[in-house]
Amino acid sequence: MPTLSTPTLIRGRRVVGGRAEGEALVTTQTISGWGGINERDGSIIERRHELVGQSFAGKILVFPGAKGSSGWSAFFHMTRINGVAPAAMLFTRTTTKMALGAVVTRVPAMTDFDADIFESIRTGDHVVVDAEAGEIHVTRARAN
Amino acid sequence: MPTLSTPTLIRGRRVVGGRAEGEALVTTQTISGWGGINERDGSIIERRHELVGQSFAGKILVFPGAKGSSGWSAFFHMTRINGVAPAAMLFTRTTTKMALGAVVTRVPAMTDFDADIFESIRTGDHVVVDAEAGEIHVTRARAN
Amino acid sequence: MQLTDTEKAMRDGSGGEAVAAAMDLLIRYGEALGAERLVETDNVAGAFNASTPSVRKIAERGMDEVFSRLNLDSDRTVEIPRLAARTCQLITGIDDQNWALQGADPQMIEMQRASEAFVGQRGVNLMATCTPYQVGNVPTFGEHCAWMESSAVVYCNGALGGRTNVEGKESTGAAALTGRIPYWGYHLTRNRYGNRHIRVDVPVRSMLDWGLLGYFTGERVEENIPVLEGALAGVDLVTLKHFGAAAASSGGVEMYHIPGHTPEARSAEDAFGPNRAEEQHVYDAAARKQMYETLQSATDRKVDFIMLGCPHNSIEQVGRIAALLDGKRLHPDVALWVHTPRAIRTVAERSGYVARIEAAGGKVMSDTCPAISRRLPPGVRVIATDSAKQAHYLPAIAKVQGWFGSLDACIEAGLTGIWTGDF
Amino acid sequence: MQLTDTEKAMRDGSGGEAVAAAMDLLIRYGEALGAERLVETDNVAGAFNASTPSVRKIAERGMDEVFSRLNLDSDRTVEIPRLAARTCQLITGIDDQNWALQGADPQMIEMQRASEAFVGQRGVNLMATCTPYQVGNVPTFGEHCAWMESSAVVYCNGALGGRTNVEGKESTGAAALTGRIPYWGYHLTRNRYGNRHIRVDVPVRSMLDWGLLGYFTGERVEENIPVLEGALAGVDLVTLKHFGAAAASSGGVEMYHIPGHTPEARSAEDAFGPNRAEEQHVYDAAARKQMYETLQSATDRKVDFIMLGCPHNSIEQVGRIAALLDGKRLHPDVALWVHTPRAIRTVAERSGYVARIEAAGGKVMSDTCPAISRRLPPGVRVIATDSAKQAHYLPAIAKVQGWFGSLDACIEAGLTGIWTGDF
Ligand code: F3S
Ligand code: F3S
Repeated sequence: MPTLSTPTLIRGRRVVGGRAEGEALVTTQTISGWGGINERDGSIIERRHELVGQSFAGKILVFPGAKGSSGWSAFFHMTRINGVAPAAMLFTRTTTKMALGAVVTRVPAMTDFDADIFESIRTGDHVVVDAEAGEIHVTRARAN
Repeated sequence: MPTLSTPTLIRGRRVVGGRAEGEALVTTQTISGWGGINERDGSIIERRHELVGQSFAGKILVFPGAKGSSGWSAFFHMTRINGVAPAAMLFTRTTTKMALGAVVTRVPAMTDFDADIFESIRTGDHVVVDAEAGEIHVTRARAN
Repeated sequence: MQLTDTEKAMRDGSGGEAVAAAMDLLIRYGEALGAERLVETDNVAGAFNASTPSVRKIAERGMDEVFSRLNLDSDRTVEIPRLAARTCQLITGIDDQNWALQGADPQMIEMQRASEAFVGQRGVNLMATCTPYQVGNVPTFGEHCAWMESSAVVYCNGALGGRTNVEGKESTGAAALTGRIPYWGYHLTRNRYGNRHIRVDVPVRSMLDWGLLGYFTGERVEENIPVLEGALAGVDLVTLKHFGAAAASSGGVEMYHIPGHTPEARSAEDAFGPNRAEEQHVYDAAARKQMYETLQSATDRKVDFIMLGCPHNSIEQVGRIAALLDGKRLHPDVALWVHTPRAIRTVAERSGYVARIEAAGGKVMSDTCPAISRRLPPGVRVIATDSAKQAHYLPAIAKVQGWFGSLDACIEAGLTGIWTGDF
Repeated sequence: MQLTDTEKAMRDGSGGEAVAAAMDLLIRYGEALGAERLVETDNVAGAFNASTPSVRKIAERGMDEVFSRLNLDSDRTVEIPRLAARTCQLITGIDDQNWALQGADPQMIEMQRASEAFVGQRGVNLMATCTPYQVGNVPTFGEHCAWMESSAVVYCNGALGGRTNVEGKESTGAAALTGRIPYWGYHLTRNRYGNRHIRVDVPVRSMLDWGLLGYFTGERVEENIPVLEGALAGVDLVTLKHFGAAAASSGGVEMYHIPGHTPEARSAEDAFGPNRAEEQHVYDAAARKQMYETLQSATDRKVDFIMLGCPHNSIEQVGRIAALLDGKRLHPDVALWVHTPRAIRTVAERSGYVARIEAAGGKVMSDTCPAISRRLPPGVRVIATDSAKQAHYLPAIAKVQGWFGSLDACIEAGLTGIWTGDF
């Protein structure tokens, strides 16, 4: 578990390579593309979602994975085109929608972690994603 | 085996009830409806058939059964409408085409015999078909 | 034959006269077969419209009479109500759009349309094709159906795992009114296992390959149930459609198994069930060549007419023809007709395929085919086709010479006017 | 991920730039999944045309760019050649015939048509429906496919025994150019066995019943593979189409088994294979009622719009609606749209169904649907539908209230303007 000073290291599998860092946005609910997000501002729009109204633009998005229609990848692809994609994607359920979506969003993405990322990362924590090395480093935010 | 004087009795299953008698027309080749018979004069028209050119109108037709398209019953149905149906149908292979064709031709018909009808009946023999009783009586023609 | 209380009530008039006549026919038919009972069906495919000269006299007396006499074998004309089962029209006699090109009489197309209005009003879905499974009538696994058309029956049973026998005009009429058909033959699991084995030693992949294999299969196994194993590739709706139609034409195959590719054949063992293969056949290069030669009934290499689409072509097949003809012109002495269901023609028009075929001089035809309609362009003496079934039937029916080969060979002949074939 | 020599050659440019870009995407995608290798596919169903406002700017720069950016995720515009695999267009954004009724901009329909001409030229069969299996694209048992559209995927896998994952716009573009897709997920037999059991204690037979069961199934099993047993009747294409679409909407079901009715389920034991049911769920009268209530998102009983046909209706469903509306008139305040593939509309016109629906004031629509197009008649506040999927999605998308129920309840509401429902 991350403490205030020492980053926690979690290992996982590279899905899309690269390196990114930023503030985490964490949800234990899957996210829909069509009807789930606004691809123009990167916000969650699904009425019953715990993150409704919040934007993942530039955030390290930590979530179980994709839900909903087969247009999922196309919606996240659009967030990149519109400059509001997440900075990285960390997910736990590998599906074709999720994998393709990560690939076409072209942000570092990882899965198959050796720890429970929903326990280890909270919204606001600082996360460094090094997909090439298969590592993420989590620094607990003071407020957390 | 039928002899000149004593009719041979063969038992079988009733397919369409009734009684008929007449001259046998025997073939060991299945008969087609579409492309196989001329429904206006009851003749076999299939080029390679051993009975090509011969008419079954009013005859006791002895054959293995139906071949060819699903319009089989409709073609034999037409022979009845045109007054050139066989007098009865004795066959060995029960199929939906054959059974329906016998039903809509509305002539006595039998199958599942206790003897080989192709051995026991020759073209020209006199045959009495009593489908209700499940019996056929074959009298060998002098020429046979 | 046992009847349920509902069936007895239908027989006794609870559903009206037409239903009673239908049940009477089904009872006589079931007893003729030796069936134990009837089975419920909600999927009927038959021939309900009036589209041939032989029907004209009856049609003049009204469409209730056409149905009563020809679809129910009833001497008394009964009023035909809305059909109980889901029912569709298979192939018909006249192309509703291209009837003039076919040389059909305007009175005949009027009769066909009037009969279609009558049966459409009663719930017959006017697909007008031998391939209802290409137009949305796709039986699910185990679904009890009552279909005419041998190429459709073998597709239903073999490729889809649906269950139907080869029904006739009268039994489908009765099934449509009652939702019943005799529980016999392919409706029973125990009758669906394989009993013949075909070992395929030469690669089979193309449409031509599958048609030749089908023709061989039917010749060897007749009405038995083959299990095919070996160098088989390219299995899909189009190749199985051709394979089954060929096997149903040369023999009377109504069911088959291709382990891994048909739903009742996870393996050969699965396909045979409790049976053993009573006969083994080997399909090798020599057999393939022999089938190819058997399907030729022509000597004159100068070709007048190319028939494509038997059974009716899929959209993908029409697209392939459009691509092959794109930017080219057919030989002036050759007519080329591509047959596809009318519904699929809509997709072909939208995809630009019809325009490309017509620009080359070809025609896209629907609703019927030359073997059924007996109509070809005038003066045709020598045909070529990529269909084993059409090659088997059309020459005798239309009194023409016939070449058979691949689509490429047919297109080549269309462009040059001369048949050179595939070997 | 292992590549064959042919695949390496494609990656390295042997098939041209577009094929190389496609293979590059497939490699990245396959590695993202952790797939061992690719598998050959000759059956791709995706979204290739340009039909939404968001695409307009790209379309102005040409259709090669639309495909390159949106179907290949390529920043560089590559020239799109004829597609390697058999490919069809799923649902699109605008009804080609009724675009004005939808309130679509004439420029948009011109763009859609221009893009269709472009992709049609390259071999995309323009079916324009979420139900390609109703228009002749019927995968055979075991056929490897690459399809978008969750309701089509679950139909392919469950009802037909075909094999596809839920693909996306970009992966289907790549598959169409290369004839390859990652060998992962449902392409492997071991991933297709059931792992959840649903015991059905209340009779399920009608469209309404099957939709409610589907919605329950998806809610309970999410993305797992249910095996359903119990009081199940009326299984056919129409009920399975609705069931699967509902389960794919409430959950993410991509595969299911109904012993005796789906090809990979001769029995429950067969369906589970080496797995055990990790969870058991019971569907009883209380669950059914609860699902019915969950699918309602309306309070106002005065209805403006009836949406029928999600997934797109079969010909038989259109016929049933025509029979229910025959000789009647819809309430003047209610619009009723029946959605069916354009190809099937052809059959519906010929069978007299469209005339009967239009005489009542209804419209038969094709190519799209309100949830996808986001277009409804103007001023609609309260909708009613017989589709669990449409009831799940449309209210949020179109910001309307929604009632859900049987076809009969929907027709009743269409005639009276008031929703009374089924309970
Ligand atoms: S009806 Fe169809 S199967 Fe061939 S003979 Fe005519 S195209
Ligand atoms: S695309 Fe088809 S599945 Fe329903 S939401 Fe639209 S009708």
